[in-house]
Amino acid sequence: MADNQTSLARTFLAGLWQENPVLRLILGMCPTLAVTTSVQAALTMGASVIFVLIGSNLVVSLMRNLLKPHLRILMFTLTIAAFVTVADLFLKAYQPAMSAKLGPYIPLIIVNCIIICRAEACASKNGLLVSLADAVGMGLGFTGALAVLALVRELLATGQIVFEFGQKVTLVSLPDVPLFRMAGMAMPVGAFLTLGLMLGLVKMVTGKRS
Amino acid sequence: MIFAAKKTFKGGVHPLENKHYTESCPIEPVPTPRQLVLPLVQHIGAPCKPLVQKKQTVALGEPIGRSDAYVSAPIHSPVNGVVKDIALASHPVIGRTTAVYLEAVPEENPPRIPQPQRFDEHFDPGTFTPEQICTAIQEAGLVGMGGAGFPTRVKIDPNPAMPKHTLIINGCECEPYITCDYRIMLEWTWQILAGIRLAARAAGCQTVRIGIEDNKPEAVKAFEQALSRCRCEEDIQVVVVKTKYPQGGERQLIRAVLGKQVPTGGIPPQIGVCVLNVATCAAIAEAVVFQKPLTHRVVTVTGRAIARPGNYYVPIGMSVQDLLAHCGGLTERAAKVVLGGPMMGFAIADLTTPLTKTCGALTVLTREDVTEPKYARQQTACIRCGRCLAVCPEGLNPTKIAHAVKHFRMDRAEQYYLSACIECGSCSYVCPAHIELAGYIKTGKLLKAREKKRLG
Amino acid sequence: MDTFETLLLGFLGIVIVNNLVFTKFLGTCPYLGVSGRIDMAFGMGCAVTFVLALAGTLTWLIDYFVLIPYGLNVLRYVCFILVIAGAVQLVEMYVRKFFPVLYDSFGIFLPLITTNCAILGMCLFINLWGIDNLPETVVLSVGAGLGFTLAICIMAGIRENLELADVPAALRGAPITLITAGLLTLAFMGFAGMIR
Amino acid sequence: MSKLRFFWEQSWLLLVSSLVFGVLLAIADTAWAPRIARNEVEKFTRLAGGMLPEAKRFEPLASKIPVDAGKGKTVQVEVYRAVDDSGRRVGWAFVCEGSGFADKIKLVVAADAGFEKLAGFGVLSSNETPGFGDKITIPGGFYQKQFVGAPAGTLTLVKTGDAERIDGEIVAISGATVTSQAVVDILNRYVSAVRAALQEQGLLTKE
Amino acid sequence: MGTRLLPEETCENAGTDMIAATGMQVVWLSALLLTGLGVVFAVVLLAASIKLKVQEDPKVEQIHAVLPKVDCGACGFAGCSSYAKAVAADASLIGRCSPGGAATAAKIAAVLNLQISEGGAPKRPIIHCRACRQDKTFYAEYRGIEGCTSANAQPNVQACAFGCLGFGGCVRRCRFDAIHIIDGLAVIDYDKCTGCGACVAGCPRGLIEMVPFTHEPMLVVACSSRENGKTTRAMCAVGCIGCGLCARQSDVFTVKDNLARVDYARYQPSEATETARQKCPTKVIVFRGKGAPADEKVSKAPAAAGAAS
Amino acid sequence: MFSQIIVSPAPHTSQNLTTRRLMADVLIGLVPAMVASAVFFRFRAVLVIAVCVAACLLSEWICNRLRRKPNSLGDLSAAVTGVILAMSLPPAVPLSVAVIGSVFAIVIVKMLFGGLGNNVFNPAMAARAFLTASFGAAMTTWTVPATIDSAMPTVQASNVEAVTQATPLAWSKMALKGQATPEQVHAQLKDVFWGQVGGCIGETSAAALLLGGLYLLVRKTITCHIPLAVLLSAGIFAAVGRLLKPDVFVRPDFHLFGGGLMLGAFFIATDPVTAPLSVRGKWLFGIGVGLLIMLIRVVGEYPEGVMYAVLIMNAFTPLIDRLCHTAPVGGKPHV
Ligand SMILES: Cc1cc2nc3c(=O)[nH]c(=O)nc-3n(C[C@H](O)[C@H](O)[C@H](O)COP(=O)(O)O)c2cc1C
Ligand SMILES: Cc1cc2nc3c(=O)[nH]c(=O)nc-3n(C[C@H](O)[C@H](O)[C@H](O)COP(=O)(O)O)c2cc1C
Ligand SMILES: Cc1cc2nc3c(=O)[nH]c(=O)nc-3n(C[C@H](O)[C@H](O)[C@H](O)COP(=O)(O)O)c2cc1C
Ligand SMILES: Cc1cc2nc3c(=O)[nH]c(=O)nc-3n(C[C@H](O)[C@H](O)[C@H](O)CO)c2cc1C
Ligand code: SF4
Ligand code: SF4
Ligand code: SF4
Ligand code: SF4
Ligand code: FES
Repeated sequence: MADNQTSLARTFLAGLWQENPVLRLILGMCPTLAVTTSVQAALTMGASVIFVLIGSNLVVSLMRNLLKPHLRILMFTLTIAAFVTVADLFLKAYQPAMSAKLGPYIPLIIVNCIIICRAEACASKNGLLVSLADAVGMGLGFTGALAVLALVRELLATGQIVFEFGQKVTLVSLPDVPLFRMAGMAMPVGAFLTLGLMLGLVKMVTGKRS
Repeated sequence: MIFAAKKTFKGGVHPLENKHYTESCPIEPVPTPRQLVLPLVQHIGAPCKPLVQKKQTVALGEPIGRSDAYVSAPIHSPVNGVVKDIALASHPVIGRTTAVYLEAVPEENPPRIPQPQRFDEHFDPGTFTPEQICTAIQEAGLVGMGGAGFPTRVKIDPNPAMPKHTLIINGCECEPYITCDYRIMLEWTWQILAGIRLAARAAGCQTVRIGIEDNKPEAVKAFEQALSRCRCEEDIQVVVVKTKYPQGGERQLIRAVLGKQVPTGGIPPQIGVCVLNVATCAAIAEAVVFQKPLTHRVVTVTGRAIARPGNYYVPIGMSVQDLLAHCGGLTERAAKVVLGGPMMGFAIADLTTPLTKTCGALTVLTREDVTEPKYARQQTACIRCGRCLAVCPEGLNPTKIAHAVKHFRMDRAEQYYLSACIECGSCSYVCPAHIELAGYIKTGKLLKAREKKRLG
Repeated sequence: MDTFETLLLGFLGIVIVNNLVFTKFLGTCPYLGVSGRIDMAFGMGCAVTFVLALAGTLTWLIDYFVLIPYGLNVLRYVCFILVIAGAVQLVEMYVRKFFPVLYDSFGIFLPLITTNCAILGMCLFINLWGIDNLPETVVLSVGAGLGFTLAICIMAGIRENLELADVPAALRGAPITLITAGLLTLAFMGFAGMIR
Repeated sequence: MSKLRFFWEQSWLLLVSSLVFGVLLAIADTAWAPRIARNEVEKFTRLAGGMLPEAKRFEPLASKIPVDAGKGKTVQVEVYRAVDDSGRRVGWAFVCEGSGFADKIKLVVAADAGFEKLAGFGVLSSNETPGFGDKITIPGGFYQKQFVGAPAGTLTLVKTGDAERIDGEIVAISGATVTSQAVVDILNRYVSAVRAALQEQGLLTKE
Repeated sequence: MGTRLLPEETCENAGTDMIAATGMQVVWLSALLLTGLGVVFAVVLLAASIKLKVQEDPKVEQIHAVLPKVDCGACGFAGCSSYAKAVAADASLIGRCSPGGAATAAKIAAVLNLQISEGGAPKRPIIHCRACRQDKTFYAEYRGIEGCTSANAQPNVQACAFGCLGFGGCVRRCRFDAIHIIDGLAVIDYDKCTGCGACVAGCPRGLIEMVPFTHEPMLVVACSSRENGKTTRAMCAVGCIGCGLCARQSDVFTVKDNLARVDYARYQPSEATETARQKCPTKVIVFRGKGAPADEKVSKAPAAAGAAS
Repeated sequence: MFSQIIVSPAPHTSQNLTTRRLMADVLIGLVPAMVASAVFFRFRAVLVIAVCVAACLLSEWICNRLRRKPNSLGDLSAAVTGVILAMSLPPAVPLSVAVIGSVFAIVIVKMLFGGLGNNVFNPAMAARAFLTASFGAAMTTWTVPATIDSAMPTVQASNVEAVTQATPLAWSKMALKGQATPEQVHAQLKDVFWGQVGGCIGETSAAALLLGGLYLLVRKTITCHIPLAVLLSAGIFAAVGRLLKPDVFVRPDFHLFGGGLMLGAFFIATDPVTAPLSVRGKWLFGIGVGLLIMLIRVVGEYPEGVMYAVLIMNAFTPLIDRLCHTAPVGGKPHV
């Protein structure tokens, strides 16, 4: 039992750091780059991914013994797409501003490698609990990485962290000096550069792998 | 003349010529040293096996090493003396190799004096059959004296698969400092001409071109006069080529003289050409007419750090140390001792290294000659200026090859035609970052050869 | 003539000005992963172009003739991805069986493409931009694929050079590729607004 | 027969899941569709209402107005009449769009009851560069303010000028001339067409 | 804001002229469409999977089976099956799969049945030289390209043409940080060495030999010089002079070309070998391998330069 | 006795040219333009140049320290980057923005890629592009020559009107849009040549740049291929445009002397690190730069295209190198 618990915990923690999908596995780059202009968008994206991950991991885990090889990919994508559609509808209904901002990147969760990867590597081989732990761990790891990235970018680009729920709430506000008003950080350049430097930093901290 | 002066190839460099140290020094014989060391590898091809034993006495001109292989040349004793040992000795190119150590009594071996006056305009090559010429050349142990040391007989032997029609005589001497070929062209004109006519006859070449750089008008004049006196201007002509390094490289010379290109990775006979150095021709004449083996050659000893620079007629096997001592020894300023010229020569570390058949010069460079960045090895990053591409006479991309070699990416190096490099060093010479491009390329060739040996 | 001009401008626009990779962050994974060598990158680019043309057309047909008329917008994502995944799998098997040479040079990239957001993303953008005719759809899809090919080939060229560069150890691989990608987007901003 | 059976054995999971997911998605959609629709309407009314504070309701006109949207395309514009509690007409509002610097810009434009002066514009969606073109989206920003009370005729964009003065001259956002010009162009195209159509239909008479 | 809602009827202005569906209709239309797609793909793919099957190399298939099959391209290959093919052909590509991580790498290794050593005794490298910088004679200073192959192309910088150059050609080949240059001599750290043999190709002088370690540690002759004894002595303080003392103690040692060698296959530690080790005048017979005693260096001043001749 | 002897691979001598000398020559070549900038923009120009150079040198020093690499300030390449970046900034640029640009140029664009010789993009131009993306207003505020001094370090939006002026290229763009006639624009040609116009610090005086460019050519610091290709292709493009539409296109000489084209052709496109290696490649690169400059000037969003043209062609450099990778003299070896 205790053994079971540690393995669950390990599965969970792996997603946070050792196998962090963004920082270590370098998967799912497109949303990572596209939605990290604001922390709020990043968090919304993260939440959606967690939801989809949990859903797809659970369903795949349930039907893991019933899969036929030639239809496997099709089953996965079908499941994932269904959950993504639900997430998308939900955001459209309850978070219209965010939904508009994230645009097509929410449906693109369908093809985010992380999700298929987890379905294939974990859920199709493990029971419900492990799959769940994996989904939550991976999802949080993804969200965390996105949030940090967005934090850096939003601060350097606008000098502020702004959340919008009906009205704007400014959480942080830095002085109006050029260093904190580099609009370029909100553009694609900023996304690529920040992520590149962050990956470099992580690699430096963890020591290079082969 | 004016048109001819333009003849050249694309690329190349023009280092300071510095021929003034020795160009007016007549060839001078040196006294026989007490010890001579004759490496059994002095040519491209199969190494010789010793024919003598320890303590055996040998006579001047007696063969002491030979191999049965076709691509090979025997080695002869330059002195009357005793075999002291057969052991490893330093070799300027391949490191330690088996050599015959000879001991000679200088009194019994007076300096050998060259005798070019024995040839004149009345020489008739028709008295020798091509077979006779070839055999004489082989027996005399002749190898290319222009630097590569390829057995001359192999080059000259008619080959039905690749018939030769043109003989090009390499009198360019494009390396800075060196003047040995220049001096023999002035002093041994008739002997060289005799050798040329013998070689042309043996190889079956109707056309002969003598390529001489336009910084040697005296040599051009000497040959033109000689040619008009013996009435062979029809077949043999002097071609004046532009003074530029590496004009003397055979692929470059062929391009300049004939406007033809030897295929990459191919050899001159493929396009019907044979290239011989002037010193080789002189040796051919001696070998064929007087049956004299190759035991001595002219060596230019030169450089700012040499007390008595000059052109010396030296027994093969004499050590660098002894020759330097004869020329007044090294001065304090000497920084590099180079066998050959500064562009392609080998910097040697061990001064006991003997001189071999292919060594035409001993250049001693000072720190200033080497140039400070190179001396202090201040190599910086390649700034991709493209100078190395512009000067490469073979049209290669030296920086790409060097980078690939540096990172052990032999596949990439080969993609950039690593093996087409003639190692002329023009690229290293111009590189503002002072990267040893030619050095890397050479390393790459060694790595490749090793890999090939390991795999096959 | 007018439609031709529209198509041409749309095509150039999607290849250069609104390049999927540089401006929309689509297809980043293969852009980072398969850009190590130019020949690989080119193969990948060709495969993406082919699949985009196929998927763009199929999904547009489904969208325009089924989903929109019957108000089934909710099924867009599911239908699109099913069609893409199924079609790609089918084409891959087919090419592999009958055109082994073709398969080796570009078919091997096909499985990689199902999970590549350039395909689904472009199909969704075609819907989002309200493209209402087939020719424009095809031209835009092919253009998007060629734009991807351009981007990944440029990246591959740069990476082949970087492989022999003195990049700090921690930045080798993905990090420096990302930084390069960032500077590339900066360069391609020069085309901004040329065609819209 | 066994072929069918084999097929079913291999594929039942896919078929069943398709059915189940299809139904589930449809249900989710049906449940949320009204809310999603309302969100859009809300956004419109919020923007238009902000510009026409007296308005309580927006009523669509019976027929749509055709506007030449350039490139030979004509769009049908739904124009709303803003009315206050008493049913009095207080202004007009409609949605219009055109291409900006990066992508399409979608605006809500409002005018006063007589369609003589603009009541301003609001941005429904735009994808302009942050820090540049997206300054048009700042509600109450200097750019948007210039349109409040501007004449409902042809506007012109100038690079330098007095942004405080309300007239037909709109001062561009520095460094984002293209976006500024795009907004002015969209307005010029739609406002005059809509106004002409309303006049033609006799809807602009004093109430 | 709530007060300014539109009248109900304006809510549904989207796509009104289409055959819009509502409520129950959406449900059954959706079910129909999706199931229809399902049937189509089920039929087509099933047929395809039977008709279009391609035979694969079983090893490749096995490797493919342990890969994550995400086809993400992170390995630099075109998807999992390309990577599987590549790894099967070149084992050094193991570990490129980032989603799979170390676990997958291990599984691939298992599939490829990689063996670190063959037979009983593990093969490990021995460097046949033990001369540090101060033990050797140098004629000049080498200022060329760093690296043994390049340095070796400049003959006779160091008098001994056989000994270690100390530019680390081998070090660069070792991916396990198991060789280091200490005082101008390459030294193997046998605790880190995996016996992969990559270092052998790095040495231009052929100093490194892969040898079956039948015993641990084991005696070796750490020299390669084929110069005669006198010259060797003049050049190097710790070179084998070919005196034959060791061969007289034990027949494990043989002397050929002025150089003693150990017959590793027959090597047995014994009194005789120990005597040989102690009697060696230049102390060139030393222990190598795991647990070898520290190499106490004989460090005499080398003879004067040029004394070789 | 022989310990003084060294050994290294052939050749044993070399040209005495060094990277440092090359870079020093570029700096010397830039002197006329720097003098001109000091004349037109007074002390402000000197200040911006000094700040950029100092920030570049400092960044490079710090990077080397962090990577435990030998100090490389001696090769002067960072100084060249600093000067060229400063030359490409508007005189009124806030100094902090100049510093951000310098750090970006050296750290992100140069040192992260491995330092001198390894960078893919021209550091100065990439940094300028980043600044343009980030500080659009500050990067497009042009001051009238000789109206700015160090007393006016920052030019805010409020006091812009007093001193700003349309640059020659803004004029030509207006002509393209029919807001001015080419003849009105040509009236400035003399000023454009000598430099009495608004614009970036280093681009005002075509005469000074030509002088410096000639110096580089004479010293063989650069080869003529890239400048010639840029000038020719841009000139021909402009001439064709003028021929086809004389009512909106300004004359080619105006295009050549206006804006950063001279600076770009002689000092920026010629940056060896980011240009192709071979002569053929250099021609292609130069033609690409020239055409892109004109394309951006004519149909693009920006009045000036040098920066983006150079960056775009930088991206293509590896592909050009590959394309121009020829078989050796004597043809491909048969294997
Ligand atoms: C394998 C090999 C075969 C050769 N065969 C011939 C030959 O048949 N005839 C010939 O004239 N030269 C032959 N050569 C010599 C070369 O063409 C060339 O003359 C020689 O390498 C010296 O040239 P170099 O001093 O320019 O390096 C051969 C060389 C090699 C390496
Ligand atoms: C870069 C380079 C430069 C050379 N320069 C000369 C030279 O100046 N004079 C010369 O006789 N041979 C020179 N050679 C050697 C020739 O290529 C060729 O081997 C020689 O002329 C053949 O004649 P041989 O066999 O009689 O030596 C040079 C070779 C190379 C690769
Ligand atoms: C990265 C970047 C983003 C830009 N984004 C916009 C934009 O969103 N809207 C716009 O009108 N101009 C934008 N511009 C600027 C225009 O392309 C153009 O330079 C400007 O409109 C020229 O006019 P101005 O400087 O006279 O205002 C951008 C420029 C850059 C460098
Ligand atoms: C002719 C020449 C032109 C140069 N142009 C530039 C330039 O435009 N921008 C720059 O940052 N560095 C330039 N440099 C300096 C140097 O090449 C540059 O710092 C490297 O790109 C950094 O690796 C130039 C150097 C030379 C020799
Ligand atoms: S000459 Fe030197 S610096 Fe110039 S490209 Fe060649 S290697 Fe690089
Ligand atoms: S690459 Fe070879 S042939 Fe070309 S210049 Fe360099 S050394 Fe000479
Ligand atoms: S390369 Fe391999 S065999 Fe050699 S030392 Fe390193 S681990 Fe051992
Ligand atoms: S063992 Fe060989 S490769 Fe290693 S340092 Fe010594 S000489 Fe170089
Ligand atoms: S997330 Fe876009 S391709 Fe992987």
